[in-house]
Amino acid sequence: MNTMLKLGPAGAFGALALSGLPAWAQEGPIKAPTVEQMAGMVDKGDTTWMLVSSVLVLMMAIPALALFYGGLVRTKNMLSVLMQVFMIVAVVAVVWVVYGYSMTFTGGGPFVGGLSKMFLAGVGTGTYAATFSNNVYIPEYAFVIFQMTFACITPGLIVGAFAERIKFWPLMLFSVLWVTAVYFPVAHMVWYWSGPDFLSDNTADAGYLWGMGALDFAGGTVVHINAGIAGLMGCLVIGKRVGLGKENMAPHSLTMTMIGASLLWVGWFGFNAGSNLEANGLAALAFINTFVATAAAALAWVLVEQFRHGRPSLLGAVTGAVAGLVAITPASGFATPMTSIILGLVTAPVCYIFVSYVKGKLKYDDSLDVFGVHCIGGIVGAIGTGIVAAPSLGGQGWVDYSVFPAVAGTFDMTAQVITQIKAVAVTLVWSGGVSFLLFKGIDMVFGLRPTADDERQGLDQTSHGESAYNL
Amino acid sequence: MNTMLKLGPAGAFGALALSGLPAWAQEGPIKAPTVEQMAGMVDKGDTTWMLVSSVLVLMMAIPALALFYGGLVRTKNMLSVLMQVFMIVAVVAVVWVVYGYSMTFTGGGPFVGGLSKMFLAGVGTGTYAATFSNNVYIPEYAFVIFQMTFACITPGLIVGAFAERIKFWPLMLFSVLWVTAVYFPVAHMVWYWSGPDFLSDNTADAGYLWGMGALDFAGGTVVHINAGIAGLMGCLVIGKRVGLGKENMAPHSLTMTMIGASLLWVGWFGFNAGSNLEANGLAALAFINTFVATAAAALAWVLVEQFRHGRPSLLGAVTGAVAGLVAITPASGFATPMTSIILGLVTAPVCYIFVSYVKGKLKYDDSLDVFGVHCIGGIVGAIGTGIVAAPSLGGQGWVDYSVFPAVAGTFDMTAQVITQIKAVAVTLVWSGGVSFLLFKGIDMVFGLRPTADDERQGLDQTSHGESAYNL
Amino acid sequence: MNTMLKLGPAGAFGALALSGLPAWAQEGPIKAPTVEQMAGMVDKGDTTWMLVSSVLVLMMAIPALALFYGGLVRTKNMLSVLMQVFMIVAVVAVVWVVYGYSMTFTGGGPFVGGLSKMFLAGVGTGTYAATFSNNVYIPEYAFVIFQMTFACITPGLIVGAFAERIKFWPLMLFSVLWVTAVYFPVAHMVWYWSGPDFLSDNTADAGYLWGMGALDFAGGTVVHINAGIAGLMGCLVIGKRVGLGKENMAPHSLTMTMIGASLLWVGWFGFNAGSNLEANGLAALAFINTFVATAAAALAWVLVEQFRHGRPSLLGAVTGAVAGLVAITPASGFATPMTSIILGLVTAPVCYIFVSYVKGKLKYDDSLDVFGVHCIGGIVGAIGTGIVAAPSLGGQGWVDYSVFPAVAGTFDMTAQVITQIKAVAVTLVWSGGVSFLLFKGIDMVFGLRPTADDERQGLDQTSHGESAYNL
Amino acid sequence: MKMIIAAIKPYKLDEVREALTTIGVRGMMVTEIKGFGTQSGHTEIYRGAEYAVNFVPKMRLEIVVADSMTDTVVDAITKTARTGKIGDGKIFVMDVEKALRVRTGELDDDAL
Amino acid sequence: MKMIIAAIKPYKLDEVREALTTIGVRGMMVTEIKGFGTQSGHTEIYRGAEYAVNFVPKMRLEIVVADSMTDTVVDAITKTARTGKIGDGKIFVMDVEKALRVRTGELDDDAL
Amino acid sequence: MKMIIAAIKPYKLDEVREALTTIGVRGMMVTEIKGFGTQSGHTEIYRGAEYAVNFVPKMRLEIVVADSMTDTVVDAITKTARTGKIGDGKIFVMDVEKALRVRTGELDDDAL
Ligand SMILES: Nc1ncnc2c1ncn2[C@@H]1O[C@H](COP(=O)(O)OP(=O)(O)O)[C@@H](O)[C@H]1O
Ligand SMILES: Nc1ncnc2c1ncn2[C@@H]1O[C@H](COP(=O)(O)OP(=O)(O)O)[C@@H](O)[C@H]1O
Ligand SMILES: Nc1ncnc2c1ncn2[C@@H]1O[C@H](COP(=O)(O)OP(=O)(O)O)[C@@H](O)[C@H]1O
Repeated sequence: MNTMLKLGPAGAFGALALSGLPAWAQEGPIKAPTVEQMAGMVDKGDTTWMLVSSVLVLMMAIPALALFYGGLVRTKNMLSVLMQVFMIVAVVAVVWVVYGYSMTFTGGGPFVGGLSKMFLAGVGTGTYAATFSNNVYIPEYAFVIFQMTFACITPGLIVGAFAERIKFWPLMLFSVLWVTAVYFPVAHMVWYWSGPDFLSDNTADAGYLWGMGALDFAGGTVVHINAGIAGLMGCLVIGKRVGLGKENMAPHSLTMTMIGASLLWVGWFGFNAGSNLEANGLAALAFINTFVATAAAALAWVLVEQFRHGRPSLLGAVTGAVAGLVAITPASGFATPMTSIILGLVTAPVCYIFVSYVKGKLKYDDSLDVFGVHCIGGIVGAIGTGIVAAPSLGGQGWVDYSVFPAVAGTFDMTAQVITQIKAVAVTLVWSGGVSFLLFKGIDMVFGLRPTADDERQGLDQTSHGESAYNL
Repeated sequence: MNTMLKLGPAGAFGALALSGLPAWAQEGPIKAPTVEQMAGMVDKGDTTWMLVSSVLVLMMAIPALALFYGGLVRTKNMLSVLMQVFMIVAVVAVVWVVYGYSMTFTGGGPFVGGLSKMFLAGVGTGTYAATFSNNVYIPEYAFVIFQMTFACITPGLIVGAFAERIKFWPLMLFSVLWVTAVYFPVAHMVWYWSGPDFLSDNTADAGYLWGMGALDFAGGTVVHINAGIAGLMGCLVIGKRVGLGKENMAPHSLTMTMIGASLLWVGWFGFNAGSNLEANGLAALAFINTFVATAAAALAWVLVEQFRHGRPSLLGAVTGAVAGLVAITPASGFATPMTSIILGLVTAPVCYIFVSYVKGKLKYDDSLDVFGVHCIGGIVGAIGTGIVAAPSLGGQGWVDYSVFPAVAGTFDMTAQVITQIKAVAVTLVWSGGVSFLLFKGIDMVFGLRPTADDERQGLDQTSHGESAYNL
Repeated sequence: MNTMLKLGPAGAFGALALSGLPAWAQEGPIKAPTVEQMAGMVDKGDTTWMLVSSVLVLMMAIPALALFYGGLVRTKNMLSVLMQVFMIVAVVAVVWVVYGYSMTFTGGGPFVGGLSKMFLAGVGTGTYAATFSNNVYIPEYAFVIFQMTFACITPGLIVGAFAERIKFWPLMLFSVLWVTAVYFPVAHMVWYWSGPDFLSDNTADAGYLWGMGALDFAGGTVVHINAGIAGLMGCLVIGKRVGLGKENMAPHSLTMTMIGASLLWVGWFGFNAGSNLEANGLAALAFINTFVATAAAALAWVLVEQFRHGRPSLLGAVTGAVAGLVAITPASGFATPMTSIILGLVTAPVCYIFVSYVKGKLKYDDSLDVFGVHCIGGIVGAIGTGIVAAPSLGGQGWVDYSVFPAVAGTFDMTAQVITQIKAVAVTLVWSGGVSFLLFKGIDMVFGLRPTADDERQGLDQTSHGESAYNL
Repeated sequence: MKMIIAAIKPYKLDEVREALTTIGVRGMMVTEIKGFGTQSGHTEIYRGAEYAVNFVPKMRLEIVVADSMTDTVVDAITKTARTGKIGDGKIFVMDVEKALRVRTGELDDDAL
Repeated sequence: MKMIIAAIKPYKLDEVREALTTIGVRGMMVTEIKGFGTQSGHTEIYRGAEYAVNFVPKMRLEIVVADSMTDTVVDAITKTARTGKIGDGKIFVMDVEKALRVRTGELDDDAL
Repeated sequence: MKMIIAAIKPYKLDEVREALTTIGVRGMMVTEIKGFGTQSGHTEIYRGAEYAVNFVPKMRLEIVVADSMTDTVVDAITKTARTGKIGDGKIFVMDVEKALRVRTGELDDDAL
């Protein structure tokens, strides 16, 4: 299995080794360095990049995601959506430092980490986290923060599936249980490993899917498929909105939705390029791939609309952009700008079909298309990653960290695609199953849905006692 | 007294010295380096971090603060608030480069600096500013910019206290006089010192409160208490809004308030973590503390509302978040994530009481709760800093720069808390007193308040000849 | 001619050489380094700075510019403006990686580059782009991205001139043709050169205007004059809005305009300071100049309004700010903070006159004042750059890269101003002429303008089948 | 002719409109109003400041019809708008002396 | 029954509503309108483009009451809405032939 | 006195207002309404969900004038508001029994 050990692109590899330039570059890299040695392997440029990336990802959640969603609901529910996304960030941030980081990023098993770092025990200004290059480290707090922003935004994505008809506190409870039972384990499976300077000593010290060789540069499975399938379960358990199909449920402010989508695009560079953990040419590759895949997807969606309805819509443009961002997420560090464009062009129509037809046919009320965009787009991207990563297509391939120093691994596209599909399946089953049980359970115990009258009057007034606008 | 000399956390210290890695790390640090030597002590990672942090702090003022405040006023006064915050930034920026920087960051005396750097005389692309680490420098312009953003936002905070009933130009005049007579001196007292490579030669070359050993990592006293008490004076001098208690003064757009609050949270990392002046583990610590204290405060406020009114509100969530941001500001570089959470949990209820009860009881019309959130939250944070900084609680303690190279100082919690209280008192008295006189004086000479009819019609039309919305 | 070869400020020069600190600083810089050597000449602090700057410039386009413009149109056309700016970014991003980068940044001729880098052929994670310092490089992808954001925002600026009355697809076609025939060539003329380590071998290997010695730090000619004159041509070809002068065309949401303007200011630091390509004292200088010139221009505009109408307006404040940002763009790396303030104070009134009087007199319907603010402000700035760059005024002068290592050149203000005027003229003629032909051609073939009824009903419903608000 | 003014619950608007078209009503004017009546409003609390919102959003319909149609229309509205809950609304009938279609100048019943 | 239509200054709305409830009015319809009259509007200037806003925001009240109450209601409105400044507004009284409560079908005076 | 109620195309508002002032109308109430009539609305599609918007934005004018002026006013509105296209709108005339100016208490014709 260790021959399959991989993560992180290899193409940039030679360059990296060179540009890393640790003081002792001369003597070659140090295996399993001590913390004192790590202190000398930190580049402030990387630290700055990780802190900035964290800022960008937080901005993706608040205000970006909140506005993207909020603009799509009716005025009477605007605040409920803003509130849900905002408080999920707050609650999960606390959970993350209490036990989330430990469950996700300590060893312990292939499926979930341990509790040794509960309350961030042992983490300090003088401890460091590994990157994907030998002998390159970042302050551990910076890593904790960056990963925290991912945990904070993911459950926020789910709320779009049952927007306009959910009770606040039961949703908060769900979010805590969901990150605990779904997000932390899945993130551990995909992203946990002991690092390039340590893995070769114990190649088993890694998460299940990581060890399996699944490639997910920035969280296509962990974030999007994970949240997307959970959303579907949610809207199935909760049921349709009162008046669906009868009343006009047009977005109350596409202006807000456009602001949200734009800031999502802007912030996503922290999400994808930040996931490289280093500010180098590979981060720049992830950045440009994210940029053009999104552009291509927005364009594709608008063209589909032009052909289907004779008119391109702003909502179509921004929805396409988000679909592109979702799809490129796992591939961003592996593809080339050109293959990224193709990935974007392919993803948009697929999501369009789910959003505009499948949903209507299957009659589930995924209010803001969390499943159609995030889960479907995530799946296309996750599987596509297995293709665009191929060195034969200019892709970055994978790095074999089972040897020290790490070397480029040999790429087998078929095998890789199969591995990707396995990873997708595991995520769908785990997240779909557990999410369904959580929704059902909470619904039975506390009830997830407000009364029809409250839903009619709107959640802003009935759940929060406020109005979004008093113009 | 020099045994009390301190500033900047010590915990991270060992690590810092190591990770700094100046070319001559071998020969040990250079005392009082020449500007040529300083040129070699600059890390571009730090420079980038300071420029980015400055961008973030400016964003906190425009649009974040402007929107946070603007959303809370009635439609007819929206533009007046946006205009006030925007133009205060513009006016103070000019004042800052003309004489503000010089008054604040040159020696001269314990209470205020000199005029030797008026018009930024002597500042160039080849001059450098000290950080909190020996032999680590940043371009002086970067320091001038970072501090400029602080000066630009602080008077903007004040306007919330008398929003909807102030004349534009008298407010501009007040802002200029206030930064000159209050902000620059207080900032000099708290933040001016000759730097780690020079202080040991003349331990007296520092601001009054800095020398006294007051800990204020990012501006709890200088920014929040300072502005908060000034706001209270302002609303007392100006009086209540016409129709207060009779007419419905509900926020015209909580959507805008939520955008503002979210961007404040996002930008605040530049404010707090940027105040470390270096991109290292300590900056990351300040970052994560800012993150979780805010999250905890938002949660606490919402829980209080749930118990008091049976419903959590979005306005409560974002108000709590801002209270948390205010409270953690002075402590961000000293606390641990866990003590930060506690600080957040404590601050929210205290501010809640002032905002929801004290204000009503004492019948002052602090329109947007500048006093209740910024001054009170600032005081809780400033005093709390004396506790959470304690190494016994995992805090960072303080660094003794009176020796070269600097060493960790011995921490005495009681003494520290007393020092913190002294610093708070000095700020309250100085800012409160001078602000009151300035408001009174301007009111007598030019008049601060528009006519009742103009106030009724709204300041947008009467002061600016515009309407915020033409939907 | 090579004696005139220049670009990039010289003042900071000594300092730079020192602070660069490549590993072999001892042996002095290497001429025409190999790519392997370049790999060691990259500083992660610079890479981070370029990636962050790119994020900021993208944010300037979406959402900033879209909101700044969108807020100024009537509700019924809000989405059309948001859509145009958003999709221009998407389309141009794809064009850029396909052939734009190659046309702009490869040699080939003084007026336009070649096609050797079509589809980014030859660009990889291990290739590097030159900065303005000898032996300082950044990952080429980072340079491609940064320049891409400039190409994406520039055509977006144009749409303001004929907002509320243009068909979507013809505009997209225009944008593609315009960047191809105008933007790429002009950018090549102004910004292409072979870099400080290579130029001395072939001083002819540079764009026409660059070789002529025109100074344009961040794109005054390439971006603002270029777009501004194109906009004028557009509104002349398309004609006035239906109902102009008769109906009330007041901005539908100055709140959105203020958000947009604030984010433009915030993002512009990436635009101007990012154009330095390195995170050093010179970037900080460009940053502070951008800050204070903008502040001064906002103040100046508001004062003019106070004298002319007796009231300062928010729209005036933000328009002044944008005018200041435009004017300082070419000068940002050359001026001092004080001369920047003067440039801002001068620019605002000039633009005010064009916006408030000239436009009315000449009766062209430049809806959102693209010509009055961007073209006029750009001209004032471009010519002013020739003055403020003078070392005699504390300016940075110019660097002579025709020798290796580069040295400061001798500055002749009159000659420089003449060169600047030449550059402005070339841009006006090229962009004005080609743009006019493009508009005319597209109008004849496809028609640029919707029917009067559609224009009445609004483009949101008629072109996009949506409504911006359903409150 | 008569003008029939009705205040109904907002979400009933489309249903009522359809009901009216089926019985041959060719036009109406609809206004979003704040209704005040037995149906109580709600309270909002902003940072402890409590505001009683006494008004309830309603839709106000104005339909001008020939005298003969009046009752049919009133019945149609009553049927479709009724939910049985407080706040269903009111219908008022007033006399209209003259009607004119701007486009054609047609008068009275022909104008409707 | 009579319909009393009044245009008043917006900030007077709550006062008037209270005054009317105290004299036993049980409902009304309120509309935000643009008023045009002797009270002059204001001008707005956007980048030198001047717009005269001739309309003044007003609140329009419609109250249907039994004939007997008409004068009391008119007086109550007049008293509370009056400030003595131009723009206080107008009150119009019109006849209502029929009233109906949708919820119950009650007619005329019982419907109010 | 008569109340003249007119539904017109929004962009015609200013023209009509001017026309009316020139013939001596001193005031009116203007409401933004959703009009329903022969003029058809439009459809909007959001991510494949299609909504038929059956209402067209219109401006509703209410003008109370002395009986004598009624026809002049109706003519003035008809002339200025007419474009000949479907949706020009309607004019209705109703009787007003009483008018009062809140500020002065002046009655009927003096109140206008
Ligand atoms: N006297 C009245 N005059 C005008 N409109 C009225 C009157 N009474 C009620 N309305 C309108 O009818 C709506 C419903 O009336 P309400 O008393 O709340 O419920 P219900 O009609 O079921 O008794 C009110 O919101 C108001 O718009
Ligand atoms: N002839 C009229 N018909 C209908 N409404 C009117 C008429 N005249 C005035 N109004 C309404 O009354 C309001 C106040 O009238 P105005 O002449 O401005 O002040 P005042 O009533 O004090 O003379 C106007 O804004 C308008 O809404
Ligand atoms: N029966 C009616 N009662 C009240 N208002 C009506 C009626 N019919 C039409 N209207 C109003 O007149 C407007 C224009 O009418 P419409 O039939 O669309 O065009 P036209 O008047 O040219 O035939 C409608 O939008 C509506 O506001």
